Amino acid sequence: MSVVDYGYAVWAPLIWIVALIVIGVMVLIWRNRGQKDYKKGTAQTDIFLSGAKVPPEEQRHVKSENIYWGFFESLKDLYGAMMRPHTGIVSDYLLWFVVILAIIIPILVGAG
Amino acid sequence: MLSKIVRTVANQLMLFILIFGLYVIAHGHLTPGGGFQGGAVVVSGVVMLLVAFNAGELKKSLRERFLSIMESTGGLVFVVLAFAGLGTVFFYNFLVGSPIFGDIPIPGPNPGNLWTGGFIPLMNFAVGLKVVAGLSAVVLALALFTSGEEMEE
Amino acid sequence: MDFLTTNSPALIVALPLFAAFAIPLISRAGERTRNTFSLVIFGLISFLVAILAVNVHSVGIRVYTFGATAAQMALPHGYMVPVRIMFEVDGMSMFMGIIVTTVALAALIYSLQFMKGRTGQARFYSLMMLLYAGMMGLAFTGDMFNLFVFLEIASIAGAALAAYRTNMADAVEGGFKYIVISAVSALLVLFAIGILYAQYDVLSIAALAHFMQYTPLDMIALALLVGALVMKLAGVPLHMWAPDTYTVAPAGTTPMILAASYISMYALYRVTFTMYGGLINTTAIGWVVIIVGVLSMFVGVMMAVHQTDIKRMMAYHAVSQGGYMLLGVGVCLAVITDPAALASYGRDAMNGGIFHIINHVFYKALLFMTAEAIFFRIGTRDTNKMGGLARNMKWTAGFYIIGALAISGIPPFNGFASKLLIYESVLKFSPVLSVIAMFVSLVTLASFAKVFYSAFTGPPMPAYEGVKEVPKSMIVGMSILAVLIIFFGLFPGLIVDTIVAPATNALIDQASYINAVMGAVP
Amino acid sequence: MMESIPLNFPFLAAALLVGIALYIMLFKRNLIKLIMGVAMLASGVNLFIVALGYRAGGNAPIYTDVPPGPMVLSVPQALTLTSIVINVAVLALMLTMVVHIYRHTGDIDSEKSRKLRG
Repeated sequence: MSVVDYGYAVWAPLIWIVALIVIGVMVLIWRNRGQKDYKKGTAQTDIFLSGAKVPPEEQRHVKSENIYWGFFESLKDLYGAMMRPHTGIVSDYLLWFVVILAIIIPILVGAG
Repeated sequence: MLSKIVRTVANQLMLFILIFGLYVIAHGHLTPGGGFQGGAVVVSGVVMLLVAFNAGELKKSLRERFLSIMESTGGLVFVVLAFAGLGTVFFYNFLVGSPIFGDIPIPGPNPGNLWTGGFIPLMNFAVGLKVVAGLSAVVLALALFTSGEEMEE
Repeated sequence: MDFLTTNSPALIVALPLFAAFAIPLISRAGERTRNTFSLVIFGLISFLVAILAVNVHSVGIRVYTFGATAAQMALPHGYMVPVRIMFEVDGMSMFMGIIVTTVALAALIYSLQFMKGRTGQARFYSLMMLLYAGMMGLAFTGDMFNLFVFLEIASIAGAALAAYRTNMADAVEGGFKYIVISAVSALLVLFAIGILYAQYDVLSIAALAHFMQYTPLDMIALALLVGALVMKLAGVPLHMWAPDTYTVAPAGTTPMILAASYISMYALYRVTFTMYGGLINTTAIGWVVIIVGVLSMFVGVMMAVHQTDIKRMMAYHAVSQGGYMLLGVGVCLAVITDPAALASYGRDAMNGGIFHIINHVFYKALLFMTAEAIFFRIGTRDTNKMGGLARNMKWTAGFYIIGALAISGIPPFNGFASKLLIYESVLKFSPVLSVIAMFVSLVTLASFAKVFYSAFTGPPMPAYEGVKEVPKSMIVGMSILAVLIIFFGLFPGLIVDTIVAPATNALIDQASYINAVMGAVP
Repeated sequence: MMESIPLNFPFLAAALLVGIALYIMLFKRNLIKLIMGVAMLASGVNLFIVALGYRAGGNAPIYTDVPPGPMVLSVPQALTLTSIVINVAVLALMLTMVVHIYRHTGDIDSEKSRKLRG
């Protein structure tokens, strides 16, 4: 019931979950064998920022637009090309529609 | 607001427009026309009043609340008539052969009998009611927008 | 019971119409009465949909004729043509019906407290019922002209709902774009219907499929239909209205507008598989669908990861996920005339594509609802201004995680089940397409992780100290979908066997759809 | 007189209407003109469908006091009527939205009034 079997591949979520739980328990056991003798509330658990002063808590949040900065920076050209058609003008949306129609009508008439 | 002559004439003409609209609605199953067309004729009269008087003046006599109730009633009557045929199938014309609009017309060219069509004339009236209310609300709302007022909620 | 089973196809469309007209009157009796009325009507509709689903599953295609007992009318010389308005409900229609009904039910419950105390609520619920009626009509209709009519009903109601918050400039703009796009594409659908009617003098889909000659004019009509419906379902490069409209639609209506665009996808499948099912060379149309699908996946996800508006990001993901469905179905369409390939991977690709519709509508509806819940509480959709919200809105955060993991194809949620079907079967058709699909899934996870990080985690923001969890009805609406997502993820085999495979068979098996109406035709 | 008009003249008119409508919709930035374009497109499509049902010299398909002879096909007329009704609703909705856009942005130019892009 829970299994999708299509000849060349099988997906059984319940078995997968059992496996996940087993692995999770193993990881937890492994984690519990870790070092416990550090001191909470001392400099040992403080944030270290290359010696610079750590900003207050609410300023430490990285803003959404700064996440994946490198990704966008390296794909600047692609994004420039992709942003250009997204003008937000409804006439341009319709222009794309007409262009697509002009492309698929010959294709389909030729294929029919 | 236009001059007194225009307003008076518009008031008088409204009656004839109303009659013509009702004629088109009532003969929808015999001649070209029907609920939408007749309703649109009536609304053209409303537009005339809108030009003769102004939107704010008209709003006082044509309340949004009233129009909304009228529109819903039209829609409801239509759907309920369709539901009433459920004894056989949905939209079944159960009034054919009954005393109300029940005459069965002669096939082929005929002089036209108003008392035919089953529930079609009733549906025409329902649609007419809905169209009159809906389109009046639309033209009134657009006119009020341009004069900077709002329809009341 | 028999009466309900017989008449359920008509009642499912007629009851919401009745409710749409009755709600403005009932609202006069107060907010509570109206909400109860909407819920009762909707409960009744859901019950009817369940009855009909069981019925269709057991007896096969149901044809319901309006106003008469038979769809056909015999001409004096003995030739019979279907002239009546009729509904033809098969596995695929029912599949869409189940999706739409579930989403609409969740959306209705969600909206109850969201809309509380706002103006124009009567119109809001009335339009929601109208939108639902339009969608169900589109799923059930058996003739081309009513397809156009219901397409327009759904568009008008959807656009009015999208522009519902008229106090916001962008809401009106989004609604305007939606109605312009919908009107133009619906008019071109009508144009195509005109071309078909000119040649065959029938409007019934089954009769058109029966008589179809595949002349160049027919192919032009097909191209117009494909173009217009791809526009309505937001396939790249005709997707640009989707982010604008989905972003601004209020409360539970975004999921419903989303479902409306997948109803257009259903119409596309109905046209390509059923009406043009006898096409000798389906490779061209198959590749058109595949290319649109791949473009949608890639462009959609790349645009999404760049967005800072939370609903806009999700809207671009909706475009991107639509690509998966088109990819799966396009592969099947391309190989449908090759029985070996169809049995080996075509049917699985189709199953994946169809299964993905229901999965996607559920998790994307859930995600839109969480985004709207955030907007409900903090009044902004800008992720730059959010932070630490998981502290205040634990349920919303939980639902967001479920939705985000499901959309990224993380097992054991439902997104994985259908995506796996697509990956595996498309791999046999063309490995490159499969790799692109996996890459897109990866970027999807990245972009949802980005929003989760910036909106829900992080230090508590002083501006949002007093933010509370959303009201109960919104949580109930979201949890319906969340439970279904987990259930579908855990029992994919059950779902594929009971509702997805019949839908796929209904589309591939063109002959029985035709015979249900044209069986008596000499 | 009727015979002197070529039978496919209405189709040419429909094509012209659709062409003009597309030009307006694609290249005019004024939202009201855009709506006019949609209305013209609707007229073009409606004219196309009505013309499909025309038979040369046919009567209007109304049985009341009809003279003998062939009749024009009535189904396309019913379709057109439905489509006209729907288009009235669509146009009314569009116009209302443009009024709202104008109220918010003080402009009906689609470039200057846009808020959503990218």
